[in-house]
Amino acid sequence: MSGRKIGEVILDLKNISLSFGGVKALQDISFNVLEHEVRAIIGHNGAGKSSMLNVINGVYRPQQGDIILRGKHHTNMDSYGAANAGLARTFQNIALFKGMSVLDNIMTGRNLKMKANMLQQAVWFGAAQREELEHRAKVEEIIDFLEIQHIRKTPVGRLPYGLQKRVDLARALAMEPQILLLDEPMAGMNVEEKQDMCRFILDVNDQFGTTVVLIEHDMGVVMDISDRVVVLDYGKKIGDGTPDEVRANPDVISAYLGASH
Amino acid sequence: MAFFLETLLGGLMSGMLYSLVALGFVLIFKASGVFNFAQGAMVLFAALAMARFSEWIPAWLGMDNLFMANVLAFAVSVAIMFVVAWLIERLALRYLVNQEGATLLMATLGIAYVLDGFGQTIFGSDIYKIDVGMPKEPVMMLESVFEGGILINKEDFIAALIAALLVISLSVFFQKTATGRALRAVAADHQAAQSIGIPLGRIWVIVWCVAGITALVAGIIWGSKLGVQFSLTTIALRALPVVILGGLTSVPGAIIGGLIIGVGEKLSEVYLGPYVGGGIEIWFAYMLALVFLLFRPQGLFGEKIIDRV
Amino acid sequence: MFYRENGQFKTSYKADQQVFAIPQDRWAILALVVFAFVGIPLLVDEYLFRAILVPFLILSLAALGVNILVGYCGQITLGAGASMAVGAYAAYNFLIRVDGMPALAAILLGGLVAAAAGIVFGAPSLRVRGLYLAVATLAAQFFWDWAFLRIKWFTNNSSSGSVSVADINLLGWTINSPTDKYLFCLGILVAFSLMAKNLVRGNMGRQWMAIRDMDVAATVIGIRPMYAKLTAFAVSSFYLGVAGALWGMVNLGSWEPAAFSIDRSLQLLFMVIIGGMGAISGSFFGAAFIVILPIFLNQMLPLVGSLFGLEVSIALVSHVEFIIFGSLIVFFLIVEPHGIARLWATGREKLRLWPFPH
Amino acid sequence: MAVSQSGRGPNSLDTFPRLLLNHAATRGDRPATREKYLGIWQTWSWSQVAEEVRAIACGLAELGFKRGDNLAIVGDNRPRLYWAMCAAQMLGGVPVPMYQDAVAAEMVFVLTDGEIRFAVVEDQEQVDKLLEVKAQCANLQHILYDDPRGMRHYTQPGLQGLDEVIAMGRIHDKNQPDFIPGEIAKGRTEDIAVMLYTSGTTGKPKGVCQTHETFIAAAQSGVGFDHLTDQEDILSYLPMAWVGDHLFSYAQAMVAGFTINCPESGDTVMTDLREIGPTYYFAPPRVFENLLTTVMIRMEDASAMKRSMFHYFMAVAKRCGSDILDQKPGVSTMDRLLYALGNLLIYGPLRNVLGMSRIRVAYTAGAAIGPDLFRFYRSIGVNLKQLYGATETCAAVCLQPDREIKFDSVGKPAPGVEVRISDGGEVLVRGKLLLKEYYKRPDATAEVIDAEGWFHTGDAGFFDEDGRLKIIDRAKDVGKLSNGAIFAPNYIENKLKFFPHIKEAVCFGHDRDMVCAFVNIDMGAVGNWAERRGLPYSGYTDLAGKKEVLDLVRECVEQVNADLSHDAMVAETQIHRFLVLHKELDPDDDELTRTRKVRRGFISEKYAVLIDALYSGKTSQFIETQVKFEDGRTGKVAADLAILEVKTFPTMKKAA
Amino acid sequence: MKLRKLVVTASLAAIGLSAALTAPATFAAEEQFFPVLAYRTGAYAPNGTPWANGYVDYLKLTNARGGVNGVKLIWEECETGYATDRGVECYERLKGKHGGATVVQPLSTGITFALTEKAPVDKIPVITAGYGRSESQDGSVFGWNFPLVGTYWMGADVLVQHIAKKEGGFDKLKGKKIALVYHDSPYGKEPIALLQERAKMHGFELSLLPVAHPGVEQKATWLQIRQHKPDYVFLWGWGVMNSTSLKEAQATGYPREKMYGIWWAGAEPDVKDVGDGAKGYNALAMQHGAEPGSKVVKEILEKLHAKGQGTGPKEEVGQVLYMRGLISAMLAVEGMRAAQERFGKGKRITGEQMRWGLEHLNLDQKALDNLGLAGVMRPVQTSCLDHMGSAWARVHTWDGKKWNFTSDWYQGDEKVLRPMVISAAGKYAEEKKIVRRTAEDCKK
Repeated sequence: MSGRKIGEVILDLKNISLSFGGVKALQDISFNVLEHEVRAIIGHNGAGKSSMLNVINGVYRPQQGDIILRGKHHTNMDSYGAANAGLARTFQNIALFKGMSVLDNIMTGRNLKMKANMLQQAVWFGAAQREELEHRAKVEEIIDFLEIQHIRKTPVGRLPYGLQKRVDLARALAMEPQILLLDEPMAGMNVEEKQDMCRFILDVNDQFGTTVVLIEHDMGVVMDISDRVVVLDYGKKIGDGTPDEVRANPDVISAYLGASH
Repeated sequence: MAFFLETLLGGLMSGMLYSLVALGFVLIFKASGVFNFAQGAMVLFAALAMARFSEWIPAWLGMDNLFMANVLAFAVSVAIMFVVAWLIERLALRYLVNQEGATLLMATLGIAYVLDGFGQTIFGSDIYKIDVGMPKEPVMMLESVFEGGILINKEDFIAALIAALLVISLSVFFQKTATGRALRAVAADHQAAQSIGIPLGRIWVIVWCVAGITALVAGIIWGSKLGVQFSLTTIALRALPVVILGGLTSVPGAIIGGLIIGVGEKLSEVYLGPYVGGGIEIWFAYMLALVFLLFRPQGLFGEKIIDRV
Repeated sequence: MFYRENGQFKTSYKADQQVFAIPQDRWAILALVVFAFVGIPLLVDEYLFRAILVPFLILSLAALGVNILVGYCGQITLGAGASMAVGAYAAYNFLIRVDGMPALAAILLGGLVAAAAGIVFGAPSLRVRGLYLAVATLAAQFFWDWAFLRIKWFTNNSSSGSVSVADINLLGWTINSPTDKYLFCLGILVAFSLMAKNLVRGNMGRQWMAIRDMDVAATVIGIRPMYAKLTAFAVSSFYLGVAGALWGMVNLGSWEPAAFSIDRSLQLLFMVIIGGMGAISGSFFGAAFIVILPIFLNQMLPLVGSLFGLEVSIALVSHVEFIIFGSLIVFFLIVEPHGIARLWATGREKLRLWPFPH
Repeated sequence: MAVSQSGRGPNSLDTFPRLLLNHAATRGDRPATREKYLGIWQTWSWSQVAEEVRAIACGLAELGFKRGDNLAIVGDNRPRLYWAMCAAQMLGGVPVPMYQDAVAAEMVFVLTDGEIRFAVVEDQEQVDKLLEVKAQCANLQHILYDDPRGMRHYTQPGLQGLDEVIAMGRIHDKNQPDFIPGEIAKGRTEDIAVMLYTSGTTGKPKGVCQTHETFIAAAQSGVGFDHLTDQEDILSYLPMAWVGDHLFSYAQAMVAGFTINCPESGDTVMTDLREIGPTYYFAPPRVFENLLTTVMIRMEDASAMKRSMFHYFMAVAKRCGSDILDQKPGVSTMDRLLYALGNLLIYGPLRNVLGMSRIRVAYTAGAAIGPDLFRFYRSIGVNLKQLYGATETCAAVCLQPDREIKFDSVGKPAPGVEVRISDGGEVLVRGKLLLKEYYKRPDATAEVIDAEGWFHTGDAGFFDEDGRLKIIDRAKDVGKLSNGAIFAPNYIENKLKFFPHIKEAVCFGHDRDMVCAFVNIDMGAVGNWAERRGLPYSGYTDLAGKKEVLDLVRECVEQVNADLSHDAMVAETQIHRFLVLHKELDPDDDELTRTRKVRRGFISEKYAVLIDALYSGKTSQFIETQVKFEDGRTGKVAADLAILEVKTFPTMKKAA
Repeated sequence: MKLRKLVVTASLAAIGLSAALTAPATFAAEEQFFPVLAYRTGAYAPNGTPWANGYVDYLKLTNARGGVNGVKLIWEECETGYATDRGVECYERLKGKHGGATVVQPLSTGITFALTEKAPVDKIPVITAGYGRSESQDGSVFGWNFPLVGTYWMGADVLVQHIAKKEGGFDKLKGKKIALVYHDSPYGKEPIALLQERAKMHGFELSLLPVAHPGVEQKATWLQIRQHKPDYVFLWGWGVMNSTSLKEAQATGYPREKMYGIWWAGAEPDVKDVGDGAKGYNALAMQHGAEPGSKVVKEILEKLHAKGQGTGPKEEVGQVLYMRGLISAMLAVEGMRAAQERFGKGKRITGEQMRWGLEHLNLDQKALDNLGLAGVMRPVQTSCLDHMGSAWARVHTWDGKKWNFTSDWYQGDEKVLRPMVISAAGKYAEEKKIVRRTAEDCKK
């Protein structure tokens, strides 16, 4: 992708291994992510993609291995720590707050940036109100950016699948993250919705300079929009590099893309 | 030392009674995921039915043989509990199939209120006697070993036997019989069970009937000891820590949990009570369960709770 | 039908974020509050104040507290009665041990003490969830019941364990006539409801609702479950503490621990369930329903009974009351799990879309 | 606030820029423009607008925009596009608004014909269209875009963001503060204010040039006639290239000084209409038709109680609603009471839900509106009036005074306008509101304006006994049956289109012995009707072919025939045979103009085989037509269309 | 959604209707209104029901005897369920009806505490015959409370005297162990102060064993009793707690002969389902015991039950709690009669006048006899300062079938009781800032 300068290593994962009881989900995986890059992780179902994402974002704690974020070692990264360090993520199957409207869901993404204490919020006028309006303006920009103005006030539960995915992305963006972890953002979408989502991902990476770590099945999409790709197979890393290098890599071909390509 | 053993034994006996009630909780939760707050009311309702009919039947049929009266009264009470179970499933639970835990909890509380009001209307709210020939007098045991001997109340002992009997028959029913397997399937996942053809409605009626019978047995034992009266419903609250300690889904858990709580209560009351003014029995049981919960959130035997992302 | 929303467009976020964005609603609520403060004292006789209105106001405040914890934060509690008891006895102790302490200050301090107790007994909610948490709160309920019966210091070692309060005064206004009591409680309720509404629509409320809906997703976007849950317990216990103090001092005059027993906790939980979880108005509907229904039944049933010629004894009335109560709870949970508040909201929505279907 | 009509002095308000400066001076802080953006209505006052327009003008001057240049405007209704128009006028240029949903190819003609050098467009979508045809338009040098979204990597020459131009303009304005006042002073009232391309039902589109003088006069007559003040609110959502929108959203706004509101996007117009609640509303008949259809469909789904109440009160409204609106005497007190109750229960809420509660006066123009549709809106209390005119006459030829509304007439000639009927039955118009000329087309200009200055409207019509003009049809469409009776296809088609189930109709009868018709069903209404009866259908063609649907349409046609039989003038032209088309007539297939008017010539050629089938007594006819889909691909749609007979009624002698 | 509409309309109607129902009280000149706060449901119904039946039967009997100088009595029942807040709510509802309540008898110490605050404001005297606050005997502080015929301190005192007599003198009590099993509520805690006073005087050891409401679970209590092996057990229970205690005593083998209950723990419902398991259990009798043979019982059976107007079941007439209710009603009616003497025969009297009447009760043996209470009651004589009027009590024992008296009359020892009442009342006065009533104030 022309025009975007890719910086140095922002996130470095060193020999991560994770197991649930007997099942070894990840075995000694290391790779890094450069700033402003679109880094893809591909692999069959059960290859360990989602588990890797959950490790980065602190939902699972690896038995062994180290996560280095901008040079700082995070031995036991918990999801709250990850959020504070500027890591945001979307979920494979929708994890929106059913009881709230679209606007409230996205505003919740702003909670790390809101400082009014309990009493100020109870009184509402003054600090709390100022803060609320300020963040509302920022959220409106994201709503405009993702073109979901018309569903601003509808409860999330009533939305079709494609739009729920977009609200999930909006909530993650509301955290103004440095690194955005996307867990199969285009699963279950039709052609048109996929094109829109690709456009949004590229715009985010391009306009806000957010580093994107993308998990996706659709090979066409991955090869088009990602700068570098990690290939996982049964919990092991079998390929890492630009889309062309990966496409040419023999064991990737045999393991993943079928005999002839 | 003798006294300690005696308190221990007393604790075990009352613990066994708590497990009986706890069993009702576990049964229903295991098969339908409903935390049945109305179990206490069902115990009261069953006991009232038994007490009143053991009075009315001799009056109507004019026979005075105590044993026959009790048997007939027992049969009538079982029938009544079947009807109650069927009504609860038909009128309330069928509509609340996939509501979450809190709503079902509230529904059973509503059912408890209805059973209270209804029970007292038709059976009256006085204290009634259940006389199933339980020996009342205490007996001294092991005089040789301890000077005053350990006082064991025969009635508690028999009650414990009945409870053990009931527990064994229930676990056999659960593990071995076909209906038992169906029950466990429904407990695991309603939709899955329905999809393979298990008639959900019928299974639930069976579950609630079995719970009804457990309630009846518990009612009779409590009733014969203390006389049947409205206040029996509060023992349901005493059975809660047992259920929590033992884990909501395991029958053995209910038994062992009950014993621990029973002993815990009595020991704390007798030995700790005097220093802090007594009456600490009730909340001590809860504290015990709570402390246990902090280390094993799913109780003694419950499965480990893993939340998928 | 009554809504004419054309021309009411919003030119600023401030206008859009108001509590009642639609003018018709704003006017309606304003009229209701004015009627409550001015209208009712003129129209209503003394019995209605003491037996229905004052209990309704105080229990609404308590239900508001429970609603914040159960409705908004999703943590079931069966220990609401205990928090009220802590509030009542703390206020009592502040009043008699610190002479010259104004009544309102004592009540609020009572609330703070209850909030502290709430946090302590809320701690298990960090590791324990759902039904198991309900039992943990029962521990609190029974512990405080026992404490106020047994620990003499709380009841200023009165022999009988029952405590009573001389007449309350607030900046010279002695509150003992029913109308004074009504206005005093109404003032507190309006202030506290406004604060609750502000909390709930602000950042705090969103954090609670996030924890309620999906706590895993909440932690991922940076909400600390510990902070959210404990604040919910604290605020809820504060409201319950103040309500407890009012219930003891204003409504009963003299009380003993039995006034805040497990039945009170269950009653409060019913109010929130029937009134509507997760809706501030739900607390008011619930309180109205559960305060008025028994009194209504007490007076209606004998009349109905006499119509059919059978003499209805008060025992039967009380039993029928239980039956009707229980069946209504089950009925509501089936017909509208979100309570009267949801019925009200749908009705309002229908009026806005009139004559089109909702 | 009547605008002073002073003489020709330099500071008299006879050009739009001068009007703008006057508003900025007199009502500087009143809201001039609002746009729904980022969730709330962003507001600009008149002084702010004047300042912005000056900046744009200076920017354009910086880029070399000279007096007499044409400025193309392409895009949805955006504040900055309206301001660009006034900026061009400040520099003595001519804004040329174009249809935003036109395909790139269609734009080429206008861009070359208008020798467009500068274009201000809305967003990336329009920029891509212009870049696609830039090769064919040699003189197109500068394209300025309003919304920078997605434009970061566009580096084509001449392409600039409007923000940069405005920034340049501000610097220019600072260095030469008297440049703009000078330019405005140079402006003369007879300069061309705007060029609108006609929709071209007759051959190639022609650029209609209107001067400041004519447009301000037309606007003034409307503002005075309806006593419009600067407190009005209107919603600007119609294509800017249409004369109707230009009159209402630009000319009258500049004259009266009221506020125009731009909606957030195309698909939020209805919700924005409800929020703004305009006091002055304008829409073509098609919008009113669709609105009525949605009302009827949604009422079908309402609960029984609401439905019966709705139908009961609609009957009351039908009986006395419009009379009450016209404050005519002779309405019984019982009816007045019922109507008042109806207002509380049904009409008030209905107007509120449709966003029409605050409407003081609403206009419809652009095509003849069916009398029943007209009566429906007036009966529920919406002061709807019909406006007759054309692009060449700045729209406002005839106006209807408030209280004397006749449903099938377009009212009396506006003040300062003369209307005459030629012997051929064509309506001729003369007055200050005529166009100056067709751009670079003196031949076409001469063709429509005769020696004495009469403009040939091309519509057939006649004056009824109390002097109101009644439009029958397009002159060229008006024909004669073989037995000599006048055949006005539009009149019949409007009656057919009143039924919610019929979306479009085309009637044939010129030089024929009987009238036959094509009918297009309305997918939404008929689909809903079919679902409620459990009638399965797979798509438009399948539904259109269903026997039950054909019977439904036959009932509608029979009702129209009954209506027609009451009026001696048109009794002869009852419909004898009709068929339901297997596809919707679509502007992309050139069957309709951009403003959805039927292009009869093209249709009679394309479907000649169907017309022969109708007149040769055949009962069915196979047809295959080529269709262009949304994303440009073309495909074939074929079906066997049944042809049905329709019952006709003897002509009833009804008082004329 | 028909159902939803139904619900909404129903609840709206409910709110509307209840406001209309509290119609203003109708005023009848010659009727005297008595509110009846009772409980026929809940854990305490077995004891509350017979008391209420006795109370109402006596009111009916008075009307059958021609009322009080022609003034008929009317009454209205309200269910309190022995709960303080429902009791307060009943009091609020009934105090204004039928021209105002004359007197109120809450039959619950908890409710008594709450009404003690309200009585002076509403000017309605509160009769707490045999229960309530012991210090309310001091009329100068508790102007509106009347613990007629007995308080808990007096009862406890009599029990201690009885045991001393059995042991052969107060000095024999030294070193003895007495356990008090009490209901964990204001009612249960009342006697503690007196028993501790006596324990100090005679050196016996007092241990307190609280039993939480509703008193169903006492296994731990009786285990402690087995541990301490007290010489005597005093039982201050109410409702189902009494029968449970007796059953637990039987289960742990504690001799029932050594158990003594207060007059509220010594009635038929407490023992009938324990049957002969409770043989030998003694309880205080507040003057009266089970009086099936008394004249007033015969009169009630003949005038009321024979005509089917009796309130409760026929066999209940004459039982201990039935008689307690009857006597409570009698005291109220006699108070009214005394008030009419001064304020006008045959006229309705107000709450204030009733108070005067209750402070000037003078029921000598002759008056009691012609009321049909010969051999049941001893003379009662109240004064402005002494609101108890009589301190007599006896002990009766359950022989498995019925109660029979097993002791002669005792009288509460004023030397011990008086100073305690004065000091406790003083503490209450100081806390509530009440000034003691002067002698002339009593005249009013």
